[in-house]
Amino acid sequence: MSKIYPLSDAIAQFVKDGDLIYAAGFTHLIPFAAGHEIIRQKRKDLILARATPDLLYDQMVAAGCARKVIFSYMGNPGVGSLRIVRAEIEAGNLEWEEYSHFGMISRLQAGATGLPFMPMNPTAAGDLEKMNSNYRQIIDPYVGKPVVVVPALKPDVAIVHVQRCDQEGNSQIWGIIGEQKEAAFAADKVIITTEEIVDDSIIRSDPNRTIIPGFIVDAVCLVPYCAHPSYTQGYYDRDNSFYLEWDETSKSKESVRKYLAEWVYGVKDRHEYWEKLGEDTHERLKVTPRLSQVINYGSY
Amino acid sequence: MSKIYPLSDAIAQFVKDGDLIYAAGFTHLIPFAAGHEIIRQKRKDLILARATPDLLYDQMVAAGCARKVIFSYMGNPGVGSLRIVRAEIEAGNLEWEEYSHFGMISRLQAGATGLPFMPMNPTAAGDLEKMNSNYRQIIDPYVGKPVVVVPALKPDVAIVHVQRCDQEGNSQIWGIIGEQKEAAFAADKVIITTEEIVDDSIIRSDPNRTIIPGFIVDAVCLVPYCAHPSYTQGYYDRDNSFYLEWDETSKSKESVRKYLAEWVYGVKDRHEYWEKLGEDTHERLKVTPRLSQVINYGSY
Amino acid sequence: MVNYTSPELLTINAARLLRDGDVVFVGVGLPNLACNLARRTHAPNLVMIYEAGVIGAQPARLPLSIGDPTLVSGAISVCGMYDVFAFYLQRGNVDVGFLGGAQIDRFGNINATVIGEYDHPKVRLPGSGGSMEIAAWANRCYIISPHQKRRFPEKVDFRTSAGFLNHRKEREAAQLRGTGPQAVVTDIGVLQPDESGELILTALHPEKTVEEAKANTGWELRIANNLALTEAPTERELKILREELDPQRIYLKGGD
Amino acid sequence: MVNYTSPELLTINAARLLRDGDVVFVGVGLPNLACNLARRTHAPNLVMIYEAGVIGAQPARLPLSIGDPTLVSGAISVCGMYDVFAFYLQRGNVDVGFLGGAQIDRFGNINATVIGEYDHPKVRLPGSGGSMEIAAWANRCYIISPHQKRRFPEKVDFRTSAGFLNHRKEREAAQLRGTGPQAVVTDIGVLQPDESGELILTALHPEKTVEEAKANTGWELRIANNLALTEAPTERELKILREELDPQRIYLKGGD
Repeated sequence: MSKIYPLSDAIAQFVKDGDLIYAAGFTHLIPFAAGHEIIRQKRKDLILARATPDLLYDQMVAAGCARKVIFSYMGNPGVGSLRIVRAEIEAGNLEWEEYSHFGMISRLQAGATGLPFMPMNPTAAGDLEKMNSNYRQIIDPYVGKPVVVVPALKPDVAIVHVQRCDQEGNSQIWGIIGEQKEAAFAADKVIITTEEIVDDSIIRSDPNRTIIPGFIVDAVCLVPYCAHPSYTQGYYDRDNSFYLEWDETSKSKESVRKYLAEWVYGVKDRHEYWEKLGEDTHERLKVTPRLSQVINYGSY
Repeated sequence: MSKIYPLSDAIAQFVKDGDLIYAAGFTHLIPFAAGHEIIRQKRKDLILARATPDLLYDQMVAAGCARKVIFSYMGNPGVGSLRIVRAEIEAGNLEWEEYSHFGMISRLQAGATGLPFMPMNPTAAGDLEKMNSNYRQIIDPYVGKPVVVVPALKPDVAIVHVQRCDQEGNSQIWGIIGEQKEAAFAADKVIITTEEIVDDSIIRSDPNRTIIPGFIVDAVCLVPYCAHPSYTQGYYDRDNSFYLEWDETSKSKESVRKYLAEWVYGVKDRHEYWEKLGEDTHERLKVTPRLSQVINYGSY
Repeated sequence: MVNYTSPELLTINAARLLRDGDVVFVGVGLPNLACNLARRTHAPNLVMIYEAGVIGAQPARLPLSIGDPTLVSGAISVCGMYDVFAFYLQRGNVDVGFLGGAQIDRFGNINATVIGEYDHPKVRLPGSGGSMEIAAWANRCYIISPHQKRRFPEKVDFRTSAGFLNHRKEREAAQLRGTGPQAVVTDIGVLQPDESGELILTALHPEKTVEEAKANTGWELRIANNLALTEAPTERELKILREELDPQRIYLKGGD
Repeated sequence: MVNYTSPELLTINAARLLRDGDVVFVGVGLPNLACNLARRTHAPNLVMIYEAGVIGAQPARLPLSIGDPTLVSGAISVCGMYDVFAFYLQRGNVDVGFLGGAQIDRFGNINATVIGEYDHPKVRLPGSGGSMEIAAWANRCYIISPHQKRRFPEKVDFRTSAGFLNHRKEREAAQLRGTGPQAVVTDIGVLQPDESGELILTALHPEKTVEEAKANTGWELRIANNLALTEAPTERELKILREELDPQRIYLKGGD
C-alpha cells in the first residue's frame, strides 16, 4: 500500500481532534503547509508541542485549533513576542506547559528512545521546576547527588518536513536538524512532508545522511515550499520580512482574521499559496548553490 | 600551536601507564596502528575499554600492556573466540568488567553528555547485573517502575580513526559510526588518526557530516591504513583472511610472540607495516568507488 | 530426494518464520542468510538492521562480520550504536531478533557468557553483545541452534538473556516489551513455548524422530499434541542459498 | 570624540570580554555581533556555537534568527538540538555563554519568564529557551542589558536561570559546572560579582557616572574600590561593526 498522500488526505486520516501534535523543526523546515491544512480542516482541542511555537502555532492558536501549548521558548524568533499565544495565555484562554529547551528536548529524547524519563544535571534555577510538576528529582545511585528528570513526550502525531525522501519515507535532512529525528521516533504516527520525492538509489547513495527510516513513517506528502515563511536549507531562504510583518499583523484580531481568510482558508493548498506569493517573493527567497563534496562509500 | 603529531609522539605525550584507553570503532575504523605504537612504547597497566575488544586488544593484552579489559562482546568478530583475552581471563591474569552492548554504550553516552549515569529499560536477564555492581536500579519517579542504570564511562584517552579531518581535527566519518563520537566526547584526551588531512573548506562544505569538532581534539595524526586488518569505508576493505589467520596465530604464545616481533616491534611505523604487507594484499583490499550524491547547502 | 546440510536446514526453517515487512535485528552467519533468503522468497519487504547501526542493508556479498562494509554501501540509513539500540530496539521498532548461545534452557533463557562459575569460568564465552536487549525488547525472538544435549540444559549456567525466566508469568511480571522466544529452530525440529513458557517440541524435520529430539535435550522434553512435520527444503530455497547467498559455503557446509 | 550608540557600546564591551580560543554559546543580536567583532580583532580562533546545533559558524551575512541558514553554510559541524545541549553544553565543552533577560537581580539571577505571578502573569515573556542550562553549565557567563531600574530589581519575579542564587556559597553548594555570571555589560558600565556573588559596579563607560548607575539599579548598588573606566569604542571596532557586521544597522541603531 502506498504511503504517498496529498497533504489534505494525510491530515484528514492521521490528525484527530484532541491529538498531541509535534510539528518539528528548530527555525528550519517548519511545516507551515501542514499547519495551514490543519486549520482548514478545523481540528480542535489539539495540544501543540514545539520547543519554539513560532508563527505556525501562533496562527493555529488564532484559528482556534488548540487547547494547550507545550514549549520552551515562546517568541517570534529574531523579532520579539509571539503575540497571540502570549495574549491567550495572559487571558487564561490557553493551557500551557513549559520547559527549558533542554528539558523539552530531553522529553522527546526519552520518548524517541523508549525510556520513561531522561535525566539532566541540576541547573539550580528552581522556579520553573516548582511550577511544572513534570520536573522531578531523583538521586544518582553512585554518588548520591540529585539529578533532575523529565518524562518522555510521545506525540500522537509528528509532522516533519524534509529536503528529500523516497516513496517509503526514508528521509534525508541537512542544515539544522533540530529535533526532527527525535520527534519522529517519539511519535505514534509520522507525517513526512518533503520538497522532493527521489528514487531510493539517491537515498541509498548516502545512508549516513538518512535521519528517518521509512518504516516508522505513515504518510509521505510531496509539498514543495512547505516551510515558507521558514526555510529549507539549499532550497529557499527564510522570509524574514514575513516574520517582521507578523509582528504587526498579530497586533489585532481583525488583521489576523484577514490574514487567515486570505492565506489559509483562501487557498486550496500550498501550491496555490506559493503561486499567490508571487514572483518577487520567489525571486527574493532564491538561493544560489553551494554544494557538498562527494564522498566515497566504496563498492563492496 | 599545531595539533599535528607523528603518531609516536602523540602516544608518547598523551598515553600514560595505567590510563583507561578507549580505542573506538565497531568493526570499522579500528585504530590498529595506534595500538601497535602503544605496544612498541611498552605502556603498562592500561585499562582497555571497547564494546568489542577485537584483535587489537588481544594483541595489546598479549604484549603485556593491560591490567584490565572492559567489554560487552569478547570475540573475534565473524570468526570465533578471542583467544588471548579469554585465556588470560580464564587463568585469572586479567581483570575484567562486563556489560551488554547497550550497557557499554550507555556508559559512553553518559560520559559524553556529562551525565552521571544513563537509564535503560530492564531486560530481566539478571545474572550480569548481579555480577557487576556498576549496574544499579532506580525507580522511575512517574510510574514507580524499576529502571536499570550504568555509570558514565570517562576514558583518559580516546583514540578515534577517521576518514578525513582538517588540521584542527574537525573530523568526518561515514559508514559505520559505532561509538566514535561518544568515545571522543566522553574522554579527557582525544587522539585522532586519519586517512587524510584535508583543507577545512572540504569539511565546511558539508558540516552535517562532521562528527567530532576540532576543539575537543588534542592530537591529529596522519596515518593512512591505520585500521588494517579492520577497514576504512571507501578506502580499503576488511582483511578477513587476517582475522581467520589470527585464530590460528593466537593458539600459541610462541606464534603470537613471533607475530608481534615481526609486525609490531619489527616495523617502525604504519607506513613500514603497510609496505611490508606487500602489493598482493594492497591489491586484494582495494575498493572500487561508489560515490554519494552531492547535496546543496545554498549560499546564504 | 533433496540433500541438504544441517546449517541449510536451520537457515531455511528460520527464514520461513519471517513475515513480509518484518524489521529484523540480524546477526551474521545463519540469521543473515535466513533474512536474505526470506527477502528473495516470501518477504521482499523485510528490513534488516544490524547492531553496528546499519538499517535496511542490501549486502551485495556475503557479510563476514557484523560490521562488514558491504552492509553499509546501499543501505537505507546508518546511525550510531547508541541510536540503533535506543531509537530502534528499546523504542520498540524491531519486530524480530535472532539469538543463539552456548546454552538454551527449558524456558528459553540463553547463556552466552560462561560455562561454570562467572568469577572462575571453565569456559569463558564471548558474552552478551546485544543479545540481552534483543531478547527483552524485540517483539518476537527466534533462536537458531544445533540440537545437542549440552546446548539444551534444564537450566543455563548463566542467564545472559531472558527467555521466560522460570515461567511465562515471571516474564509477564517483568513487563518487558517483547513477547520472548517464539521458536527455537534446531536441526531436529522446532521447539516452541507452551502456556507456561516451557519449550516443547512442536515440529520435526523430515526423517527426524521424537526419540532423537528427546535424547538430545537436557530436560524431559514434552511433545505437542499436534506435532507437525516441517516441509523439506525446496530446490528453490537451496538454489538461492547455494548459488546466490553463500556460494563459497562459508556458513552452509555441513559437519556442525 | 567618537560617536556611538548604546548597542554599539554594549557590543564592543562584550566583545572585549572574550578570549582567543573561547567556545561561545551565542545568541542572535548583540552577542552574535560581539563574537564576530572579537573574531575580527583579538580572538580569531573563537568558536561560535548556536543552540540550533551549529558549531563553528562563519556567517557570511548578519543572522536574523537563531536558526538562520547563513549559520550553517560553511560551519564546522551541525548536530541535533539534544546533542548541542548534551554533548557540548552539559558535558562542559562551552567556555562562554551570553545571557539576557527582562530582569537581572542583585545576585545575577535572570528572569526571562514572567512579570508578576507565574500562573496569572502580568507580562508573559518568551521563557527560558536555553538560558536555564547556559547559566548553569557554561564555564563563564556574560550578561548584556540596558541599564534601567526595572531591569535590575533587588530580586527577580521569577528565577529562570541561576546567577549566584542568594549568595555565592549557595551556588557553590549546588555544584554547578559553570562559575556563574562574570560580568554584566550595561550602557552605563560593567557590574561584576564580589566574593558574595553580589553584583557591584566595577567599571564605568566614558562620560557615565556612579550616580547614573545607582539611579538605574533597583538595589543599593555598591561601587568597587578600584572602579575602572572602560576604553571608549575605537574607530576600528566601530568600523567593523558598522561596515562589515551590521551595515543596515538592524541591531546597532540607538534608542533602546
